[in-house]
Amino acid sequence: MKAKVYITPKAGILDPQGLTIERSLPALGFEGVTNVRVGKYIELDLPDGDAAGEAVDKMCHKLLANPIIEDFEFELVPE
Amino acid sequence: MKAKVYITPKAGILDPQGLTIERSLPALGFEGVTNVRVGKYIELDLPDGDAAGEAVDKMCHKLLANPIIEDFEFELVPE
Amino acid sequence: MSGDLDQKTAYELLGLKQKEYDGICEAMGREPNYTELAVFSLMWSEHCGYKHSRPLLKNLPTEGEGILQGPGENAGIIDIGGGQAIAMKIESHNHPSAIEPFQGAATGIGGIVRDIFAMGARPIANLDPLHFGSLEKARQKFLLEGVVEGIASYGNCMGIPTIAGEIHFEDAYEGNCLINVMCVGIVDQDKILRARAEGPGNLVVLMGSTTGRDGIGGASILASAEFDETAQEKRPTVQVGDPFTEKKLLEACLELRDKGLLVALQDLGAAGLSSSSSEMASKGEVGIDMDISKVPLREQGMEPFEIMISESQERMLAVIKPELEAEVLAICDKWDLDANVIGKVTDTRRLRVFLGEKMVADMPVDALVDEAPTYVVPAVRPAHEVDEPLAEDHYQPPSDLNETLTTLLRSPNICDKSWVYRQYDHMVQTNNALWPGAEAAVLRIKGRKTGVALTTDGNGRRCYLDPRRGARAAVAEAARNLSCAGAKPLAITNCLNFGNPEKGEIYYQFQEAVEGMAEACKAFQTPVTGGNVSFYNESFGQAIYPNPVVGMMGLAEDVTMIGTPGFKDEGDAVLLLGNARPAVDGSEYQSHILGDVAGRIPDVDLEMEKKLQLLVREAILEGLVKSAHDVSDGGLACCLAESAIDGGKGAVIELTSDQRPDLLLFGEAPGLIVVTVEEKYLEHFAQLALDLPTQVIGRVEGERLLIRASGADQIDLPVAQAAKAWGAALETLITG
Amino acid sequence: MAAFSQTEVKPVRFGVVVFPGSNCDADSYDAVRSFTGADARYFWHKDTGLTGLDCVILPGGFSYGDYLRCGAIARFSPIMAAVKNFADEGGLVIGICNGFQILLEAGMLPGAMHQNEGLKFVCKLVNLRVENNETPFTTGYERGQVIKIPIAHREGNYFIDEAGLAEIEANGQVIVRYCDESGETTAEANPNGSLGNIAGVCNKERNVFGLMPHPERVCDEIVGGTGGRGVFESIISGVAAEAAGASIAAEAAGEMKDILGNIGNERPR
Ligand SMILES: Nc1ncnc2c1ncn2[C@@H]1O[C@H](COP(=O)(O)OP(=O)(O)O)[C@@H](O)[C@H]1O
Ligand SMILES: [Mg+2]
Repeated sequence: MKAKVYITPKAGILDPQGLTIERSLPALGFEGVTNVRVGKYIELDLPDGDAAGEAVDKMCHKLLANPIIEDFEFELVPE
Repeated sequence: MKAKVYITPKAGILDPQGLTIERSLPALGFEGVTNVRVGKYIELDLPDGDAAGEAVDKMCHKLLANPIIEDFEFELVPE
Repeated sequence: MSGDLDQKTAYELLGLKQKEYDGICEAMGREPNYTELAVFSLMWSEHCGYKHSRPLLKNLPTEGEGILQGPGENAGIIDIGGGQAIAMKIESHNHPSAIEPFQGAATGIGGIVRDIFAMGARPIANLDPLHFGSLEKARQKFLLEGVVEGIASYGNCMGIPTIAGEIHFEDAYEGNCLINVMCVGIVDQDKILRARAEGPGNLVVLMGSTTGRDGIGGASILASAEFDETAQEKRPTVQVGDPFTEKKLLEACLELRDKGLLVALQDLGAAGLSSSSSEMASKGEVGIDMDISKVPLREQGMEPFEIMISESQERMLAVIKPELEAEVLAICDKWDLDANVIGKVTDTRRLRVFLGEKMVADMPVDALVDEAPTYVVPAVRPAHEVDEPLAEDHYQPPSDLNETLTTLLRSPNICDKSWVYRQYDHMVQTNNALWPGAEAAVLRIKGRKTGVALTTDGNGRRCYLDPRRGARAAVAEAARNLSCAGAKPLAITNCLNFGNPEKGEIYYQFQEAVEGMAEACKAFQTPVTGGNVSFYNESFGQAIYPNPVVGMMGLAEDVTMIGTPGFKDEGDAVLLLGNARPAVDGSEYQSHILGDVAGRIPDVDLEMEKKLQLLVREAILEGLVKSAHDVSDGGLACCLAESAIDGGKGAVIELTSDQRPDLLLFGEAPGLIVVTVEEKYLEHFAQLALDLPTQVIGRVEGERLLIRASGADQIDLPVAQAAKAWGAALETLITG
Repeated sequence: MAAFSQTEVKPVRFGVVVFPGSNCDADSYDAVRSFTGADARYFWHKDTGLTGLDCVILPGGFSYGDYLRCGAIARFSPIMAAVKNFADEGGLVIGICNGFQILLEAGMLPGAMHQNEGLKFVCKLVNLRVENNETPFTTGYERGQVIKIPIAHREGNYFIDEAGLAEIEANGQVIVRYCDESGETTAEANPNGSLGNIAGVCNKERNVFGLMPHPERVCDEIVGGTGGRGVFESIISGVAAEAAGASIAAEAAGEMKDILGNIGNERPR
């Protein structure tokens, strides 16, 4: 099955990339955009099974996200 | 409203990040994970209105994504 | 042949002419199948086949003392004594960078670095001569930012310092930026590798990244066709660089080299497997059989022709002895690299491609590599070229030369470039005896007293006005830069950036530039060790300025005795060496202040130039010279201002000349150098200079730059103010 | 001259770990070996033991391309377990740039890295103020001394949560901060947006040290300065002092071999 993982900067934590995007939007003609947060979106395929969710959760904890500065969520999509 | 933007490497384009993660997973005890693709996940708040969708689409084209090597999708979430 | 495409449509789509197709049929003794046709079309493209340049390139001097390898291999090699040698090569990535600046420039670095370690050399430096349109345009800023980040991301990750280069902005590059990249490596002479496949029965190993549909026809087709609206459709051919894989590839190849496990090594560049395998076979006068079902693929359902011409990055082809297979594969495995035996060397002199058991292509190697047709186009001198320089009263002089100087210091062509090189890791490998910003880069060689000096120079504007003189001047300037750093010029590599050579005027520019370069290289005894030709730099019929870019290397005898541009101590005498008469024609003053590009540039006096440079080098080595800086963009005034800014010291200068002050101060001519010498050594310096034209023009003094000419103060500028104008200009232009 | 010839002093032994993508491994190796009384060896990231060492260096570079996050993949390399054991037993570990990022990801040092505030790679000489000279890595400096060491990174924007910050400040774990020429830790002197201008921190026990600047790049006047020598001198003299008594050690660390004569181009593995 497929897992979709969303990694976001932790609330309240500085996001230099988001900030820069937010600042550059008005010059491109987009007014009023706020709270831009840039995170990661990871897709992967893994073997079907009951343990899949647990495996992805572990992967996120161990490797894909850094819990000091990032939150994560994921969903499993059967194919 | 809030926009959630998902940016992924275009099909067929090399994704060195995904590849490197994929190669490192077995050593961490995760076997059988394939097709790891790393993209971006961007959240932003923008003024409500009919034009919101169009604005986000434009933003993606112009700034958020690199349409030459990336695909993007987005959804609008009223708050 | 694939079903519904008739042969004529096929070869035309692949960019071949009827006559070329006939030539292929003749070489094959039959009509080629689709795979063969695709391979031929790339091997016979301008990019791989040098159709319009080969006859003229023969005029370049390529041999000389210390040249261990001239053109014909992946890079040139120059003896630097002590059993060591330098490998160097320059290449363009103009077209890919115009489409996707970050990845285009990044993969440019990747490609040129592979050329260097294909020779068995460890890369020690990258250089990046860049040319863009005016920064007033948002697109140009986007290109500049992307290109610089691309070079940074790839070079920094590889741990190769980007130590020098240049950046020019001219409207002529608006549709076609020039992204040239040069790599330099060091190798023990007994460990040099070459791309000669030898020994029938030996194995052919493909190492590195998987093969995808990247740049099917990418570099080749892109680099061989003019740019127009259809460029949009070519976008999917953009390739993504993977510097991490390349770093592993580099280390693996050098480990294989150290253990003596390689017969030959070759990178996969333009035309991918097709060119690398056939060129290796051609050099070794052998044949190669390949089974492309053994090529690890990144995408499903790839056709044989796609596998053969894919330009996926970060791949190398090695020839090894069969008994060493296990050992070679183990080293690749250690570096987490895919490596597969995909073929073997034969004595057939044919490139035969199999898909499992089935043969899908069978082509004569010599025809592929050496028999691309060449074209000589009748040269037409462009109408804008003139025989005479402009009269010295052609333009009205500006009223305030102080203002003119400040404006020139702010010119993006003259101002501080640290915004760029701060993004490059220019210190990794810890060899920099001179950091970026100086005349040339100088690297120490660990364990030795000697240093390697490097620079690149190209000036399209001057070449536009006179390509022969411009090319001569580019070589002379590169040599002058090395000499001012205290290093003796030894050899060059070159990147010839031009428009569409099928046009008489472009062909003329190319021919003149190559001949001019040849003349200067002979004079300086700096042979051409290799290079690259980039044609079709045109958009909507408008060509770039013809731009032969010179990458030069030299040796500093003693790396602790090198020249730097900054003024050092109060009271030191400022000397002007050389007697060239500055001219407005083709100068930055003309283009940036007067808004014109016209006239005829002064020619370089090669004999005088050589003597002056020798003088400067000797004086630096003897410790007589405290600073040395050549007069280049912006003329004498900018040269003095730059030395003042760099040293944080002012100067009082008095010039005697019959020339109008603005021309004297801002005009340009090759052959002028400013040095500072301590008062007590002036006599000693004069003895060294003999009858060469040198004059004391002032001394280092105070915190202002004061220049008197024609009996009046022309320039009176606090150094701090000059530094501010010069230092902030680029960043302001980009972010402001 | 030293009262003891070199052969009588046991050299201080450094181990330089090579990860795939490390690129300052050779620079660290060369720098260390330019000090009288020090020797160095490379360790491959798949090695599982670190024996006979006084100090482990995790060098700069782009381990695993810095893909995903800097240091995120390298910290799972087999050798990292050995590095952790080595540190737990009191061995000295210094992480430079990417090495610092690996130590953060591995949880051996507190905090995390963001991208630089300017979102660009920055390579330049910066001024650092030595905040604490009572660590094995900084005894060679004065407290408050301003030293010049280059940085070269894109992700060096140090972050730690409020509680964590209070704790490392209270414990004196902040070792160096970005500052101006006169030692003021101003915003302009902060090249990457690091919290509190923090450029380097150590663990509570003071035997694990990470910093973004590259001391190994400034150990020789010919390549731009000697501001980084103090780090290695501190380590060498400290180790030597423990082994052989303070007087010999100071001498051992103070001298430098002729760098041009001692360093080869090859990189032994
Ligand atoms: N302008 C030039 N001057 C001298 N030699 C050149 C020039 N352009 C190309 N060459 C030589 O022609 C050969 C083929 O070039 P190229 O196809 O660019 O090599 P590669 O595929 O290794 O990049 C090389 O040896 C190169 O040095
Ligand atoms: Mg090559």
